[in-house]
Amino acid sequence: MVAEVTFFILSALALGSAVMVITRRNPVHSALWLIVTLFSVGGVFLILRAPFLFAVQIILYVGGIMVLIIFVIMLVSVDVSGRQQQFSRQWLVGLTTVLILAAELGYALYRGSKGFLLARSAPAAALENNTQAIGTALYQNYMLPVEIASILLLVAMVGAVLMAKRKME
Amino acid sequence: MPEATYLDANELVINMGPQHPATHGVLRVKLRLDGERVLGTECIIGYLHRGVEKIAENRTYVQFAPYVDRMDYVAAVTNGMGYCEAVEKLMGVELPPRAQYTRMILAELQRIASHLLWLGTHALDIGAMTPVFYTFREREEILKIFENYCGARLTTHAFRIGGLQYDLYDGFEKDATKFCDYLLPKIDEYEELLSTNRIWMNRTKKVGVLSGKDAIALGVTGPVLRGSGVKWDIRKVQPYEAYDKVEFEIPTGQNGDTYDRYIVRIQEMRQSVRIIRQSVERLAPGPIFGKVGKVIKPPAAEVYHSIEAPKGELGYFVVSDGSTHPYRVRVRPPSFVNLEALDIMSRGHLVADIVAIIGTLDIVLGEVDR
Amino acid sequence: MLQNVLQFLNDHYLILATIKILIVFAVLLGIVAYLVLMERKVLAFMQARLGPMRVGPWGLLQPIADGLKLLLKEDIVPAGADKFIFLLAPVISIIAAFTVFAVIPFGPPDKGFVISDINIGLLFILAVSSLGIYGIILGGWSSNSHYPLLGALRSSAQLVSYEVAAGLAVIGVLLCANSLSMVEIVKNQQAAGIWNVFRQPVAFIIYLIAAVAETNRNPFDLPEAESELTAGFHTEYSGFRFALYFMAEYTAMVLVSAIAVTLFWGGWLRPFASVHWLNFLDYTPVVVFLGAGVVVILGSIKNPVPGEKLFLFAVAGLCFFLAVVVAIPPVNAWIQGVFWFVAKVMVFLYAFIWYRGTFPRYRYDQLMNVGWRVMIPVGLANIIVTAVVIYWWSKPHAAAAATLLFR
Amino acid sequence: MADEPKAPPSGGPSEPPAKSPEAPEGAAPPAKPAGKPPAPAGKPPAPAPKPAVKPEPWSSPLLDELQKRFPEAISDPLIFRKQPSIVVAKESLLGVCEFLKSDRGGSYTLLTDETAVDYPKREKRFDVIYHLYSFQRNDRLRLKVLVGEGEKVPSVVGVWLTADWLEREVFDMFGVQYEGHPNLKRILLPDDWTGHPLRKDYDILRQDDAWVQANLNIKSGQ
Amino acid sequence: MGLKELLRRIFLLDLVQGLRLTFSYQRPSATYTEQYPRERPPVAERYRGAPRLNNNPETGETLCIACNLCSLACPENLIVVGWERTEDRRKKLTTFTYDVSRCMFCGLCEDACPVDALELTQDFEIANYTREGMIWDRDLLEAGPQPVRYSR
Amino acid sequence: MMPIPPTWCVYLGTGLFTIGVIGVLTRRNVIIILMSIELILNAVNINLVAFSRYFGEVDGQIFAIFVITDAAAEAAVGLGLLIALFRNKETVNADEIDLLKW
Repeated sequence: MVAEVTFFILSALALGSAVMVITRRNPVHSALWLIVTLFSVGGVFLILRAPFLFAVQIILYVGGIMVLIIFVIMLVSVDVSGRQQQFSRQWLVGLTTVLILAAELGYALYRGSKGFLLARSAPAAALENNTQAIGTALYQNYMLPVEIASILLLVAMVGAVLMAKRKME
Repeated sequence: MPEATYLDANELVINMGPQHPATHGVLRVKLRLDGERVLGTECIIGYLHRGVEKIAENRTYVQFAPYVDRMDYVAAVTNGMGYCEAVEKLMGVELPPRAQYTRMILAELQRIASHLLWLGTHALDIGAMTPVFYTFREREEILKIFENYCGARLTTHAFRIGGLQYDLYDGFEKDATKFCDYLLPKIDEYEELLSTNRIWMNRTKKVGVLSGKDAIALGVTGPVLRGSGVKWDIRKVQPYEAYDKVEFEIPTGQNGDTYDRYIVRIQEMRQSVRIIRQSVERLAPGPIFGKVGKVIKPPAAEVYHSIEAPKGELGYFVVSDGSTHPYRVRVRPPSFVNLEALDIMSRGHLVADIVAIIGTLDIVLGEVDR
Repeated sequence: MLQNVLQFLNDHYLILATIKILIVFAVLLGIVAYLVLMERKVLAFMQARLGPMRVGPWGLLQPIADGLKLLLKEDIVPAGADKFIFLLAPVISIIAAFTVFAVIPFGPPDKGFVISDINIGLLFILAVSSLGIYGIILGGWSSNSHYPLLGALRSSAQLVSYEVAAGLAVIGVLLCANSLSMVEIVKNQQAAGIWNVFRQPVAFIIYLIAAVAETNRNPFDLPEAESELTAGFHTEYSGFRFALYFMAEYTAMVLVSAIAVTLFWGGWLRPFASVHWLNFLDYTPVVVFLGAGVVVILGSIKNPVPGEKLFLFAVAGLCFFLAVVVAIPPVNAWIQGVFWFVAKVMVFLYAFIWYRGTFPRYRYDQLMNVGWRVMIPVGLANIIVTAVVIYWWSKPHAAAAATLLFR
Repeated sequence: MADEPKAPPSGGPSEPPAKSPEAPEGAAPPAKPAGKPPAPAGKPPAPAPKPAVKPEPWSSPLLDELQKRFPEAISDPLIFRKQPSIVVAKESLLGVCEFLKSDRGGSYTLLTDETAVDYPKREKRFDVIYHLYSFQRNDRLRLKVLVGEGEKVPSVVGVWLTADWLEREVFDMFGVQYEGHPNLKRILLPDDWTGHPLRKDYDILRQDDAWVQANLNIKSGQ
Repeated sequence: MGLKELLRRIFLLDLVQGLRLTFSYQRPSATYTEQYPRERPPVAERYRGAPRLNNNPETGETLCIACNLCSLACPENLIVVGWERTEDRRKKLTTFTYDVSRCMFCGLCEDACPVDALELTQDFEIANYTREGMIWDRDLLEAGPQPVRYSR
Repeated sequence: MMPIPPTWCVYLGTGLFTIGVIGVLTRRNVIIILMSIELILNAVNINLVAFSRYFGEVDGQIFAIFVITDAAAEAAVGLGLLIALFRNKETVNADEIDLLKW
């Protein structure tokens, strides 16, 4: 019962702050609301027995990526864009597309929700204390993807440094 | 500056001072920044302007003497000495040796005091907060000697035109020697704390580099010039008082960076100790006044006299019309000219280096603004 | 009666946790307040000064006076500031600093000296302490002023880089302890009979440096470098909110010290815990309190002001009383863990102050160089070496590797 | 402000300077005003009351070289207390400076000081004074340029970088205009200051009174 | 960089020697502070502090002969001497004001005084709550500085 | 304790996803577009974790970790692009990034 109520609260928080993210004028406020969303999603992870992922969510997303984003927001001037028009020229087209998409998704979910009632639902304790399991899986079964991901990160890092670098004098 | 950004699309203009912990007074520096890199600086000075040169025209020669103490208020003795000597030169007065050596001892003590104060505040600017207390402690001993000698600690008004106001107090020689013995190990301590410290070296080496040629072109004098490798000290090249009778060396640097200027000043303190020791030995009883009348009334002429103040060449250009009031007294302040080099020295450095460079120039705003 | 209470608390762990939280919070507040006094005093002695002497004997009441002053000062919000964020930022800072204490074991957990022993304790610490940066960056940004903004930018870059270094250092410990739980890490050191600082000296030094950097302390106090940025990110703050930042900084100091003690210095373990002929060390608390009492008595005799004399007598009496209490064997056994933990933390805190009294400040780019070019590579190398050593020491793996290599 | 002595006190016996070190009270010459009011400002070198060393004509190889190169431009070579000084015509100032800075001219590479003196009664009221120093010769040289009100002096910033601020200061204090100075504006005083304080005819009280009248609505603050 | 220097850097010895120095300064004997109101600093004999107008200790009459030399010597013009002629044409001091707020304690007035009447004493506590309070008249000057002794 | 039905998580994921897509398609500010992409990735993560929970396997969480890794890389590159863009065009508006339009 507690889990359900918490889940509802966290979901509402996540959705509400997500709406705030895309409607705020000031990107810093957007970023702050996004942090709220990320926290709520992290809470959902906890309810879903994924404490390691919760920690990763906080450390990487909140402590890393969002700091980076806020850093960049402060680096580039926000005053100018804050005064300008907020929505792009094709916002109407975009919105329509998304609404159609949302309707499709909703319909599909509505029709297919029965299919989600899975035959074999895992016991509640199956994923308890899964940090070690994740580690084992990551470094044994998923060795190659981990390496690929690390190369991706390396490339991204080098690329970011190169792009943000000043022109050579 | 609403459109200010931190990228080179636009420059950020930051105002450092006039109330800023690291500008050593009421110096205002406008920094043009690209990120933290300095594109240019503009010094705005004059917040402490008191019109000293105008005051001089409305005072007698004697009355003006206390005012010069208030220009470089951390080196009042040398200020007063320069002024007195300029007027004495104008009048053609020769001082008796006792007065000369007394002046030299006090001036060298003052040089040590000024360098100590500089070292403390410079270290504080760079983030080491402890040396300032040590150096002030040592400086306090010097100020005690001053207080015993002339009754004032900071703005001493120690000398009079033609000689000394006071003869040395009993035990002065002992105090001075004792101080020298006390100071040398302390200087070693500062070096222990800073000279080889990697952070200190990182912060000062290759910062604010000034080649010897640039230094001369910019007109900087004193330790700043010597840090750039120019072996030039007025005490040696154009000796005044009895500096030609004592032995000492002129420490110089090689790279002309902040670290070299630091080393030069540290070494200068050691040399000053040498001068003090020799001068104390040569103190002999005798008169303390040259042949001056009760009324100071120099001939109508003009004279330029400069001495090696702790901060550089301190010059006095005195124009007399033959009356008791100077017609014009021009002060050539070392800090003013040295500060001019800030812009060129700081280009391309970071904000933190600006602080180090202002510190290493060793300016006193009372002297810059007069 | 006592049994009932304990039983009740055991059943309702939330209530127990709340009580523990309150106790830890109150004690931390006191420690932080007196840490400020300690810093001022220690710095003063290092600098041939006396430090605060006017409020109470030896300035013992100074923290209270400071706190009152800060509380009563006007709370200024600068014009053009983003008001909500401006008000929020210090709160984030202090919450992040205090929350982490939830997983720190102050003493043996079977005596209840840990609020919550969660199995991802270390990750939790990294996660929450990475939030503290928001307090600084948002505070600097929302002030709408140049110096705080520069301070905020500096600090965000600095904290992000040094968090990586700290994380790498911690991984070495993880490899040794095989667990993310703080309690397990200490127990591992107990079992091994050696503190991690001796097993992982490089990791310890990296962590120490990173900790100093993460708490914005000298020589890495760039975000608030007073000679460059006046006061850095909190230039525009005043009164209570400034006090929050101040407390957050000192709490963070206590925090990183506590983490360092837990990870590297054996947490609540007594030095040489396994050497039994050194068991008389268990009575060190008694000696410490007695010594403090004697010092205070001597001070009170010298003190000329009657009121202060009385106050000092009272303090000395308290010290003697505590010494007697601590000498009682059950209490002594109960207090052991906490005493050693606090003592070790104090050593760290002293070291923090000591650095501040000695070193100049790094420049921004040099700081980044130290972080990225020295600490992170060394940290990585440390991990690799540790992993290899552990791999070789665990026999089956060694055999497997040997067959892999020499078949 | 101006402390003109009101009345001449009875002249004390002029005795030789006391030499007793034990009596500091009597050791210094008391600051007595002169027997007559000071010479009116602006009257250049008044006749000295007592015989003293006077500036004497100066001659040296350098001067000859200068006079050869810049006939007309150099005048009044004087030496006093071993300090030579020459007056340079404004028009050839830059040439003279360039020459003096060069190796042939003695390499006066250091501009120690630049200042001015105001003689309001004179036809050309300002002396702009340059103090040069040569590291090679270990020698100082004083240049003077006579400038009238409203005339422009060529700026020597191109020769010695130091002159930048010094010329700004002279401009600030005397109102001497420089030609070719990169950034000629006030340096010590605020930009909206009126007048140039070191001129002899500058009323010291003016600024004060103006402020008082504008802000306090009274005539004078003194 | 030699090997010695390299080892110094790796083992952080340059930092350690600084730490050693600051640590050693913690001994109580190294403390330099004076606790000012509680401990009074020794003041030099020649100290130039608050002015005093001396009286003849035997007769109690002022030593000042109203010669006005101090007033003329003062660079700041802050001394005003008032006198009147007695019957025998001698000057007699009536008023004497001394504006301490403008004084820079250069000691020129003291030097100028021919009879040791005006003296700068060793007292340095001359703060006052008002500007007017800093202008000392003859009574105050003759009484000499009466500093407040702070105590608890 | 009954696990939360997977449908709920899927609904939550859908909602977040839709909001994220709206943000991407309608906002002008590149930074906010980047943040909306983070929203979308989070929606995906919720689904992955939810199904991981219901199958009792960790593979879903592993995938979520990869997604977060990806997000980090994307943020780094995206922000790098943004800085380069801002330096050249002094704007963070998506509409004005039209050099390749014809």
